[in-house]
Amino acid sequence: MNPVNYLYLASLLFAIGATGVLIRRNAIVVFMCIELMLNACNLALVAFSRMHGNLDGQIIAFFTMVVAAAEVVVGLAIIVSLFRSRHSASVDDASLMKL
Amino acid sequence: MSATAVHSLWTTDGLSASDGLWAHGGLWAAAAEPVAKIDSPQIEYSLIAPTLIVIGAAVLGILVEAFVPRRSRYYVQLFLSVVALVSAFAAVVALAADGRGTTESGIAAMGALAVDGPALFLQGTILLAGLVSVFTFAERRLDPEAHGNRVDSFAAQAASVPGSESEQAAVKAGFTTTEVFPLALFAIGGMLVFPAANDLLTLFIALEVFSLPLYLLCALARRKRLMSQEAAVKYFLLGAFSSAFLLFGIALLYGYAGTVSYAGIADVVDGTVQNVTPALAGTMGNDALLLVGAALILMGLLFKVGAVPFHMWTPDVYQGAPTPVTGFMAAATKVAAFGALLRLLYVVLPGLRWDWRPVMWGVAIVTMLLGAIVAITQTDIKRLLAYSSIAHAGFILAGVIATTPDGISSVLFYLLAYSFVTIGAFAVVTLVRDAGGEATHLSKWAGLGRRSPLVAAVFAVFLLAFAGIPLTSGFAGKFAVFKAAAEGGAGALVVVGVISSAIAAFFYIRVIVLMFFSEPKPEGPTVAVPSPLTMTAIGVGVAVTLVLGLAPQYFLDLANQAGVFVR
Amino acid sequence: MENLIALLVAAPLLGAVILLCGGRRLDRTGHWLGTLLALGSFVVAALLFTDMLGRDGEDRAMHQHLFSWIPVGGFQADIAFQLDQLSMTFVLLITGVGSLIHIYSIGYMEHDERRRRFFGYLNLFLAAMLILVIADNYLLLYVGWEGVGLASYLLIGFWQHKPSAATAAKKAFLVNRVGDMGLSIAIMLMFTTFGTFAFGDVLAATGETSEGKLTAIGLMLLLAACGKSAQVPLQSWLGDAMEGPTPVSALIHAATMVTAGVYLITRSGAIFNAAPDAQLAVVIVGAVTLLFGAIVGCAKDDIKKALAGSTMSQIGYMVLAAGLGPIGYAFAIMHLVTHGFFKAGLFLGAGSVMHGMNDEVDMRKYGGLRKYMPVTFVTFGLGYLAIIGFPGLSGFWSKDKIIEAAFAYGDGVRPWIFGGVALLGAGITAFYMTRVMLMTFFGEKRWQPTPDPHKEPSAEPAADDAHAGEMPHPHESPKSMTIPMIVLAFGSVFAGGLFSLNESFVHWLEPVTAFEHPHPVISVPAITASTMVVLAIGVAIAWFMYGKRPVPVTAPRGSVLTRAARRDLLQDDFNHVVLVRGGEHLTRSLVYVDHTLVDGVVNGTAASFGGLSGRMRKLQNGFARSYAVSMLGGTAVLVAATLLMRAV
Amino acid sequence: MSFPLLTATAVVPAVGAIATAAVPAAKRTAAKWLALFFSLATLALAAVVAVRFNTGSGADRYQLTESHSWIADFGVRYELGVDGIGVALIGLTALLIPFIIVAGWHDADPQETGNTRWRPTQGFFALILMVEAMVILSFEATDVFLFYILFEAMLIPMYFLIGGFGDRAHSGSDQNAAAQRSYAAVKFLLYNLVGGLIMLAAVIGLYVVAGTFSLTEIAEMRASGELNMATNTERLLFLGFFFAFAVKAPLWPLHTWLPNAMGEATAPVAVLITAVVDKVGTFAMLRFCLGLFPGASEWATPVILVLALVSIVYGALLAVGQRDIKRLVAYASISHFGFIIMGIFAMTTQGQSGATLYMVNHGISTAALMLVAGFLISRRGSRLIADYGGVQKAAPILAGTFLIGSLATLSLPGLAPFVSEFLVLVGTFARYPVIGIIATFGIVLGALYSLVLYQRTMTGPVKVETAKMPDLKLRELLVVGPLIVLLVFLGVYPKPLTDVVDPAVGHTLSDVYGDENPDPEPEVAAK
Repeated sequence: MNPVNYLYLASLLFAIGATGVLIRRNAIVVFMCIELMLNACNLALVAFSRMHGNLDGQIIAFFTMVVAAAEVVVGLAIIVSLFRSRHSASVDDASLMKL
Repeated sequence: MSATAVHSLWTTDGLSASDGLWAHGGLWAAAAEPVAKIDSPQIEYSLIAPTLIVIGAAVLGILVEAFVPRRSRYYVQLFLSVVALVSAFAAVVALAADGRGTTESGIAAMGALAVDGPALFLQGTILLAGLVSVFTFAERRLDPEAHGNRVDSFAAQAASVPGSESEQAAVKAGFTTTEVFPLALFAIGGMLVFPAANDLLTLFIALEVFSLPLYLLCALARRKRLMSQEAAVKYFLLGAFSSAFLLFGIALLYGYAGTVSYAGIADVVDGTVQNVTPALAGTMGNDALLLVGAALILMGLLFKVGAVPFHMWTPDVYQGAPTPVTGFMAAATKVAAFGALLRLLYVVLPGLRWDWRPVMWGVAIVTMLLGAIVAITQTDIKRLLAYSSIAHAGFILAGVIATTPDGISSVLFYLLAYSFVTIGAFAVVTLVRDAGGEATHLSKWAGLGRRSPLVAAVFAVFLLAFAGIPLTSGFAGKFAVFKAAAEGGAGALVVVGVISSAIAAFFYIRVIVLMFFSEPKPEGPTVAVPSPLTMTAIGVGVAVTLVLGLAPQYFLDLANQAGVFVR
Repeated sequence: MENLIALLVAAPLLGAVILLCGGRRLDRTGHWLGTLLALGSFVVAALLFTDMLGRDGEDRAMHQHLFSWIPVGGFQADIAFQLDQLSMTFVLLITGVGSLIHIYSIGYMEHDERRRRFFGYLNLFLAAMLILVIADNYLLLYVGWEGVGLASYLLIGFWQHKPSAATAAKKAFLVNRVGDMGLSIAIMLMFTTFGTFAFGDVLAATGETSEGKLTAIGLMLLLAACGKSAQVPLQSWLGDAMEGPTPVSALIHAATMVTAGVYLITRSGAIFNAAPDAQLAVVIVGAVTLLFGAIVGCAKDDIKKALAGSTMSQIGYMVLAAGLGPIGYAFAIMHLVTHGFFKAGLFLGAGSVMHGMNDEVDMRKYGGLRKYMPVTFVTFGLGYLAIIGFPGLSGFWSKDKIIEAAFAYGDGVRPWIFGGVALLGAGITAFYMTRVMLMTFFGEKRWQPTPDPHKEPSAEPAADDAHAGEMPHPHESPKSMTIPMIVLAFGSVFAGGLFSLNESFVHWLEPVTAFEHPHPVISVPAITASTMVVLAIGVAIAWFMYGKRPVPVTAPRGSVLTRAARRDLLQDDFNHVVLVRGGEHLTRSLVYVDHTLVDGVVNGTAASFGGLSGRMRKLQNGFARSYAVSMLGGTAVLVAATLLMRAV
Repeated sequence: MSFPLLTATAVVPAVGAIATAAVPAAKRTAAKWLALFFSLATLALAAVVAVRFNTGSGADRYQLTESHSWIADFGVRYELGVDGIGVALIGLTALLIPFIIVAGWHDADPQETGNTRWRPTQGFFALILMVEAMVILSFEATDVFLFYILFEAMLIPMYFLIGGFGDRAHSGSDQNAAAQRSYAAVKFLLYNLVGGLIMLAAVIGLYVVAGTFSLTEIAEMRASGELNMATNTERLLFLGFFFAFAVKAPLWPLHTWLPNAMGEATAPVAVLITAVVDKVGTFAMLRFCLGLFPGASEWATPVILVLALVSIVYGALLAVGQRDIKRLVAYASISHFGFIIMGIFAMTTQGQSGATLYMVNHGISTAALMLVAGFLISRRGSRLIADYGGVQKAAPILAGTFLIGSLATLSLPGLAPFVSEFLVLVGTFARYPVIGIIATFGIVLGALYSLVLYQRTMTGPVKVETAKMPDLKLRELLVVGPLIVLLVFLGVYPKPLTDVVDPAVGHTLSDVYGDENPDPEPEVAAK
């Protein structure tokens, strides 16, 4: 299969993730959409790694997973504490500060 | 300046150290033959000592949290942090004295980090800013004592729900979130790496390493917890969102060049690359990969510096975060992010400058103007400073655009000047308090000059420095940046910069008017008398502001010497 | 001897400084000091005069260079004096009449608490006037020129608490300033044309430039003269200037300062001689003013204003004469001197009358005063005869010569027009002066009780709240007042004859002003005869109107011309409507423009930034997702722009 | 190395400022005397500068020079030197400050007592001395950057002086006094800051073109033809500089900050603004606009002259229309600044000498008028002209000094301003006759506003409020008296001043015209 197709797929996934961030209210879902974007990146990296015949892309993909995991730790902690204070995980509810 | 001490981590062809390595396509060339021998990676520990010290101290700090009794944690953590930052700074100075920033600059840790002038200069700046910020973190005299315990700006127990019984219990028990110190150290560690990162992976990791602790720190305010948490959520989601873009940009650039090393990409971009594999030949022809990738990486960095239109997190996060954290973020993050941006543009993408310069022109202009204009109508001092930081990001971008050695050194100088003013200003904000904690609404600052002339005067000095009035560091920095921009052919940018400076002056002056010429309100805020920690922070801010304003030559020399990137 | 010249100025200047800075200590003695210094200046003048007489006509000019004043590049102004025959004439007139009026004022101002200051101002005036006439360059002349303006301003407005006096003072200064503009421009023109503005250099070099330039300079000098000498169109201030104390009117607004314009034109004779167009303008101005002043003088009931009109008219004669060129200069100056005597005498007489009548100025409320104030009557009467040109008295000698010269001006219709005007003026002069004489000293008493000053401020409130509501008790004035009047009356009677003896005055001035005998279009005896006829007619008409018939206490409505003349021929109304009202509108609208437009643009810019800011901050709506939209949009733009750059 | 005299003239007031500011709150009077002492010491030093200054024909253009490296990276040196124009203006500044201090002796006495941390008096006098230091140094700077820094930095103390120590008198406006005052202060600062920032762009541009900020070096480069400045660049840079100076000076239509600032500030501070600080603007036009960009200056002359002319007439007309005494003086100053700028750009010896003299004389005359006006206002508590009348009856000395101030403002011959005004007019007329003639109308309008002011306040029936008005006190007399003496002296004998100024003007004009005679030759050759 043409390696470019992987790239298209990655872009599509990335776009889906980005759209999700924009349209979903629930912080958890938004966060998962971001994870989706990261995974789209991983796909692209791995595809390019294969194209170029070196391992750099794959290594980065591993790092990305670790980073994503770390983000989950931090992100969930924050989201959960917000949820406990507000009894809502809606991103839109968190709009005290504006203008 | 070619890479001299570069070793590959996973080599397959037995080449251990070769300039030709880059031609093969990167750090981790694909394994084609059975492994004969594994070379251990070569890490120049002395060269990356500053980072190691800080990160090591941060890890130690975690252990302290685990094993040291609650009572003494604060002192141990503070001591540890200060020692770590000071010794890291000493290490930076030692490296600089070794000529690592000038003649001996080079690449360390298998090409992952650059040890050159800008890196050392910015690391030094970040460490000093971090040190001063840690002082403000450690301040425990501003709030009245709660149940006989001194309290700082951070929540007693981050996990407890605001206003709940568990929170009250935590307060009563005298809990304090001493985790902020290791968190800050982690963030500083990441920031040290960020401007020194010499490949895209290190860049990404460094970004995450300093961002994640900051997200947490934002959520830890003792007062106004809801706003604090909201700031953290916004910062986190948007930060993660932007880093996804950055990562996608990295992927595309990697796809284009087949390598993530800065020098390697630059070679491909410039077309000076040798040994073009067929795959590389195919992707090299695809400029879209390069351009889109570069644009996405730029976007990730512009988010961190708070450039328009990626600035929207700034006011909310600056307002909601605990003020010491805001000061730290505003100063250190900006330094680190601009360092990374500089390196990216000057090392990786100089071949593309005819593409990115116009775009950055646009960003700089919009950033300067929007920051200045929107700030006019702000009513909260922290938000006002946030917009001011946006405008300043625009000014610094003007220097970045110069694409001359002067451009680099002027940005370095500006960052040094700006970071101390910022920390100082936010430190002053922590002093002005009423029953609800910090009195950040501007109307409460009315007549401050009558009640506390000294505090008001100090704040006025910072504001004047922000406004770029001569004899303050702000002026020297602005002049350096604008001069570089003008010499780099961006005269129009200078004019826009000057206009937005004028607009910006309006709101700085508005605050001064308010402090000095308005009648004090009867139920106005009080000015807390801080401990020597905050006093030091403010004092250092004032001193740097005036020294850099009156006799900036030494620091300009320093920035000039440091103004060359290794490649 | 030449070193004494500066002393002329120094004495009164010293007096002014001492009196004005000395404080209350000098209240008792100040007036004596002022008078002494004025007399001292007169003595110096007399010494210089005798010295001058001892020399030949051509060598009489004396010079004294004090110091370099403004040396800037080619612009070299010096403080230097030149005392020639022309200046000497003025110096004697100024110090002489000035001293007399100082003496007169001792009595006249006796009850005024600010007498010391009054004498200070008088001394200041003398100093400035002397600078004016002995300066050796136009710029220093300008100093004196403005200096007398200042003194005039201070003295007209001496009774500052009266709004009318303050306004009149301001008006006088302002109108004079318009004239001063002319003098400034003239000096600038001289500097650019000749590279200098010293009398000697400029007047010697008139042949080396174009007539156009000289005409321009001449017209500018004429403008200056019009301002200072109250000539049409800048005459309007003189009538109002009568708000000042009467000695001031006598000294400044009759005898000396107002004649400065004549001095200027005569001094600049060389320029005018080479610029016939400018001369014509001078003549026209003189002729018009001559009639204008005379007509105004006919209608005024205020004795001082009537005299002021007369002054205007007489100076018109002088200006007319000065415009005639070498045939007229000497006569202009001669009339100036004789006029100085009789007009000062008339004013002092008027002051004496007012002094006796509780400061009443309305002639309709006088009548029959000759019995009560005999000295005043006689001296005033002699002055009256002199001014109408009664044969043998001073005015006859000087005015007749001017009429003759006017009939000798140019060719074609010019001599007829200007000669005719001068002749007509003599008739009107006779009319209005007779009217003044009759209304004041003859007829029945029409005295009225003094009005309450608090209700209707009278013109001269001096020391007199005590007189409110009382009938006046006319009495002769004290010696200090009558003696100067008598001295001046002598001058009025004999000066003209003395000057005309062997044409001594003409010869005296000839080295300075040059002289040509006029050749009138009709014979001299015919002119003299017709002057006598016109004079007689004027007197007769006046006698019919005011001597034979009783004078009503309230003025009848009168003809259109009378009413117009009472209002200074509507010139003030014109000024009021066009200049004052127009100016007010202009400034008011400019204030508005400054506030709304000039300031408004800036404030508007600031406000629009504020508005923009207010709108832009709404973008920051607090929703993280919309921030993400902005970031995504920004990224899209960034990517698109980068790609676009490559495409372009 | 010789004694750094020029630095000392600036350091002494700066040290004085710090010392004054450090005086404890209770020792208010001591602070005043301290400030006065330092200002007098500065005056003495300025006198030494004037004496040491060589006016001989072969003397250097810039004398008493000092030069030290400062910010090498920006090409900036700490370079000082004075020419005659500088000497005159340093003298003016050093002279006026003691009077300003004495006149403002009680202006900053605190209204509230008990607040031991609030030390307005100390601040007031310290700020004045600070301004003095900066102004003097700016007259001495021969480095463009150094000048620029001072030009901008002096805004800050001025700003606090205007906004922090306002006139407490009633101004006839409904707005609350504090709001008006801070509006005035902000307006002052923003106008000047905008001007300064635009100049900053030009300063940077100059560096890009010339590579140095030193006036002397640039002059040498120009002389040797090394300076490679395109015509359009030169014009743009000129405009950048000129704009800032035109705001400061101020020139129509950039003038509207001045009436507000002068109206709201106390009278001594108003004097400081218009008599001292604004002179930096006109001074800089002479030294920097003409010195750095002679070609562009000539190019812009017609427009500038017209603007100056508009200023003259417009300022005077608006002065007539004012209801507030201090605003009236402010508009009169605008008119006078029009004369100064006209004299500078007439580019003749007389014009520029006149303009320089005008700066000095306007300083003294405005100081005299404004300070007396301040004394008057402090007695009645109102700035409205309509609230006065008949003052001369109650306070004849006050009225007399006020009259002399007014007469100086209308440039009466015999008083100093006449000399300068006439020189400006002659200088302008020589090259631009029409403009010269129109400007002459200014002398009529000048008389109008001066005398209207005097008439409405001092003459007329005595008002109840003014009937018991005390006359000038000794302190006030000590302020006004010397100024009046000076006005008379410089009006009668301005030669010491012209001797100092003329060579400097010659140098400035030779920047523009080279060795040609700058003045139009008279038609008839002098004998």
